[in-house]
Amino acid sequence: MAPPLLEVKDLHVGYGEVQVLRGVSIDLQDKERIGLFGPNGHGKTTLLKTISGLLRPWKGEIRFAGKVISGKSPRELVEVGIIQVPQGNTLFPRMSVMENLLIGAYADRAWKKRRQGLERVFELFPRLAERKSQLCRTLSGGERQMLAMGVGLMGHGQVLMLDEPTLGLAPKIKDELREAIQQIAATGVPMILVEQDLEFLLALTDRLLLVQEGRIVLEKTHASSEIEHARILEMYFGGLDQAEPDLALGGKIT
Amino acid sequence: MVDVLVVDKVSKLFGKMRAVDNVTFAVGEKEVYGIAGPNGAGKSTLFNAISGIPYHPDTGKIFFRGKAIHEVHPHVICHLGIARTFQQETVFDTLTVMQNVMVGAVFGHPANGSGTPEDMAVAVLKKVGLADRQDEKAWHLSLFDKKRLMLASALVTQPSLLLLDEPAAGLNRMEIQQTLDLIRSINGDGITIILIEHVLPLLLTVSHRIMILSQGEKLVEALPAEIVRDERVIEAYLGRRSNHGPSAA
Amino acid sequence: MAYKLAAWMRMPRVLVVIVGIVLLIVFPLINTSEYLQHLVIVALLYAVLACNWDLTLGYAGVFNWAHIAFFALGAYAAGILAKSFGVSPWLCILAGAAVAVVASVLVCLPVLRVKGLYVALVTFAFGELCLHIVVSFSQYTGGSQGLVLIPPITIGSYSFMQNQDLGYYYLAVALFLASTVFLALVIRSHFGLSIMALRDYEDYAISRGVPLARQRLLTFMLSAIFTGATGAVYGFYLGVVSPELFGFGYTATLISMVLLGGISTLYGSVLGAFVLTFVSEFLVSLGPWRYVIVSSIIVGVLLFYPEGVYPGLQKLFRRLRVHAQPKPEDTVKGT
Amino acid sequence: MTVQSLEAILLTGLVLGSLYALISTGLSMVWGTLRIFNFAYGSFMTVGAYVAWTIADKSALGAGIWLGVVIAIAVLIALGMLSERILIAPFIKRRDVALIAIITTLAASLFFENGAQILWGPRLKQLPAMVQGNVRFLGTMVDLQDVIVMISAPIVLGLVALFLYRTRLGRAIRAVEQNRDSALLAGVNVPLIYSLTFGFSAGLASVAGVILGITRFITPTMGDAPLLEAFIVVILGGLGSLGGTMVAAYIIALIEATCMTFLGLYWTPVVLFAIMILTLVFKPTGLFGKE
Repeated sequence: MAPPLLEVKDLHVGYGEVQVLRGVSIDLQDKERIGLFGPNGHGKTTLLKTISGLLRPWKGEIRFAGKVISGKSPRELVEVGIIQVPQGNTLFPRMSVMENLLIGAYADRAWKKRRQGLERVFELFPRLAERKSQLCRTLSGGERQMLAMGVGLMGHGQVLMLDEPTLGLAPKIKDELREAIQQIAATGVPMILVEQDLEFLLALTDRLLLVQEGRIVLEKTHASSEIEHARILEMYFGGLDQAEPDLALGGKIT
Repeated sequence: MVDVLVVDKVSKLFGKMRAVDNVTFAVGEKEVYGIAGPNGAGKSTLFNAISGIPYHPDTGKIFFRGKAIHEVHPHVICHLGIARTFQQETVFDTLTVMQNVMVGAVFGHPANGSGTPEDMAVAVLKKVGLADRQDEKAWHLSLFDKKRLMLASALVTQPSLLLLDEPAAGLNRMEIQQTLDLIRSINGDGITIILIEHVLPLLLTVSHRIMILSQGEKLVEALPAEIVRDERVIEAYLGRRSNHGPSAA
Repeated sequence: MAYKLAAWMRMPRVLVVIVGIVLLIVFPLINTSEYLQHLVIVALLYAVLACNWDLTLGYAGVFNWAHIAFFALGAYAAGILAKSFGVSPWLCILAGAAVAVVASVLVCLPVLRVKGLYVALVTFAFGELCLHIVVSFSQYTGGSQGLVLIPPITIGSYSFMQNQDLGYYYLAVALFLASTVFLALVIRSHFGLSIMALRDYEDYAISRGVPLARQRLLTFMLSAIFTGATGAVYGFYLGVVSPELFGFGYTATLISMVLLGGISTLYGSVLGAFVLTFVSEFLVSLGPWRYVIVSSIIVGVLLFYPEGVYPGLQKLFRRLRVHAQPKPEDTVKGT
Repeated sequence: MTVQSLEAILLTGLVLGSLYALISTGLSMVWGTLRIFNFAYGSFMTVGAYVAWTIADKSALGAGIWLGVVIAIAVLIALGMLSERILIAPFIKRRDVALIAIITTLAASLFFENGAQILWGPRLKQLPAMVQGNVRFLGTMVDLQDVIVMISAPIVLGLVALFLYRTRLGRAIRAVEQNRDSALLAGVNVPLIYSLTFGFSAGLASVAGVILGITRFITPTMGDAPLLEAFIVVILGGLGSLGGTMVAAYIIALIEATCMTFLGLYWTPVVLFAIMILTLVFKPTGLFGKE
């Protein structure tokens, strides 16, 4: 097997006194898409933020294409090609759609390819093309999420990380986003996808990782997802047939 | 039976987004009422609207033991007997553990409390297991200890209704088990509890009834055993079944 | 461990306080320099102002820019009453305090509706408003020239100016001791606990039943009492009250006293007041260089001792004496 | 009220409004982007005026007012960026940075004002006018220099707007202002943007300082009073709204001109500060500011 494109080794991260990640290791191969899921507050977003440089690891190492990148600033990582689309589609409210996209291509590497990037984004999300000069804050929730992804795409990432792209969206828009992500994936961009919606993840990723208590407690490839689905339901709802649901979730599944 | 809390067609908007959309429910005496739902479903917003911190609902009414509280000052809501915890671990950083609890002991209830504030503070610290750490500064407690401290400071205000916002988030198994025991014990003391929780096994175990919120709306209200079989709930949590993923159960 | 440490820290503090008080009382008996006595009087009055400001700034975490206006209004109220209406100086001092308290209520009303930086801006605007109103009523206040020839405080035929301002000296000492005891009591009370809780986490404190509006109003009022009285005494002592009292110069001086001492430490503010009064006096001969140096000190303290020099020294001291494990930096909140 | 006095008020208002717009823009940029109030802004005007004087005045280098303006802008941009590194950057991650910044920038203004006095002495100085003569405007004779002030504000603000809305760097400044974290994730060098914003703001201050140095006098404390006016304008205009700042500048100037006529010198500031308090209490985002 080829060396992984992105390699996270024994990552420990926290905020202030509170530790969130307690030894996370992940390999992402080129062209691979992995999905992260698990309960709230257990470290999914923290992991993405650490990879994108918003947080500094307490311990552990992140490598990209063999080179150590942990400890670099977000700006340097964007130049490397690591793009995170943050949760909650927070964009630049008083800028037009076009301006938002141009900010997405701010990094020198991406700025040169901005025309190409715009074409690609407008092809993927024709709705954004229609609303080019509209202010971001006047967009609907779904459109904003599309724009957030568009801004991410403008960065011409080597790795694209999407944090809960369907949060709070209606099913119809979810379907549209799913198709868009599939099209992006088809171009071969490796992705890390965080999502609560498991169906969404199963449709879009090659591998699923369950993040719990700051660790990866379960890792399965797509092929075995049939068993997976049942077990994941069990994880969410506990042992249905027992009188007392087992709280030791991780232990049960692995 | 008189309802302890009645939430009547409550809505809260952020801009155009309906964070809580026309939600109605009632909680009975000594009940543990669970609230679950995916991220961004409006659970914490609902708590905020009930406790008045930091805002009241935009429309709708909330009654606590028959008294309308949807326009009452938040500190008065506390005095009436509703105490809440926060999703984020929240403490008074520069104060000691004891002082953290003393705030609620002195200010949290009308003057007719049982015993001196100091006695009450020590009692609740004992209850949550922090009695021997009174003089430590709160900022360097662990996550679990901060959560327990927050719970103690809620209990010391002598609430008859306790709103718990994800008490188990970020905790490990053993700590979740302890939290579960603590919730049961508090409920056993006669305190009505509304519990928001993502750790569903905990929620299903301890709740008498459960409401599922999705996109600000009340999706289902049912007994725990019914909830887990409800197609709508599974869909809200795991997404809509499509031809991509195989079906479960 | 923590307990023993605290006890160890408290022991010498009691001693320091007792020795300090004794020194303050016997000082005029052993001192012959009028100039030195003047400096101590000024330092004592500054200490009162700095400590009372620290109640809002440090303990309550509210940046009340108008604090210096309370001081100036107190001075003007007393000066006008004494000069134009011949009111007894003691009543004037009380009136100074009362006017400051009224001003604190007035400024607190808008403050209750805003948060964070806006509090600083509102109180700043209020201070400027007071200044311009005072200047506008020039028939009473002397306008931009200020009020001069304020009669000195006398008891019978004894003027406080006699014996190198001996009367003023003991008045300043009394004011300082009263204010310090008062503030120490306030901070240790349940009320003090509640304002610190509001400072640490406002919403959380409210959710535990702390009435925000009431506590904030009370905090402002309590911090104004001795500030206004000090303004009055300051006016009597100098015999002059001018619009300069509202100025940036006083604000900057006091802020640096509080910062140097470290916010939320009463003793620190006292120390800061004494050190800076003497340093600043020492620098007077340097002309504009004085402010260049003082401002560099302010920024330097913030850069290198973000918690203030006094707590910084304390920490160092503790670390030297007790081989405690180095802890992560204690984040002092507030301002 | 006569037509003449109305015209006089209008004219004074227009000149003053242009001046306030110039003075406030830089302050507003920093307020919008860094979310701090720069109390050293007035002293930046002062230093800018002195630098321009040193280049322009015959008793100094005597190289002309226009070169003086250019050099003053360059020096002040550098000084602004340096100040940001020392006064703001070390505290930017703290929760209470806005309050610390009040103290550090206040200290900096003491530093610059007294530094200016050491370097240039306390004596009054004045910059040579850019143009001489009078024109007829609104039925009265107007000093040509006032006309320059009146048209320079829209021109300078137009350039600033062009920069902010049409260039890559300007867009990045607005992006940081609107959403710091997302800007970081887009690869914007946020600390550098902060520093540049502070620098540009100081550059604008020097332009305002030069205008003040021509129409009034240069003294070490010449920036104090205009700074207060600028505060009121920026608060009224609203957070991060360039257009709002400009409109507010003219509103404040007209109110001031009117009050001066009917209430006099002393009561006018009372009215203005009352407006500031009322704005902060009832519409903290200002007339045109957005959340």
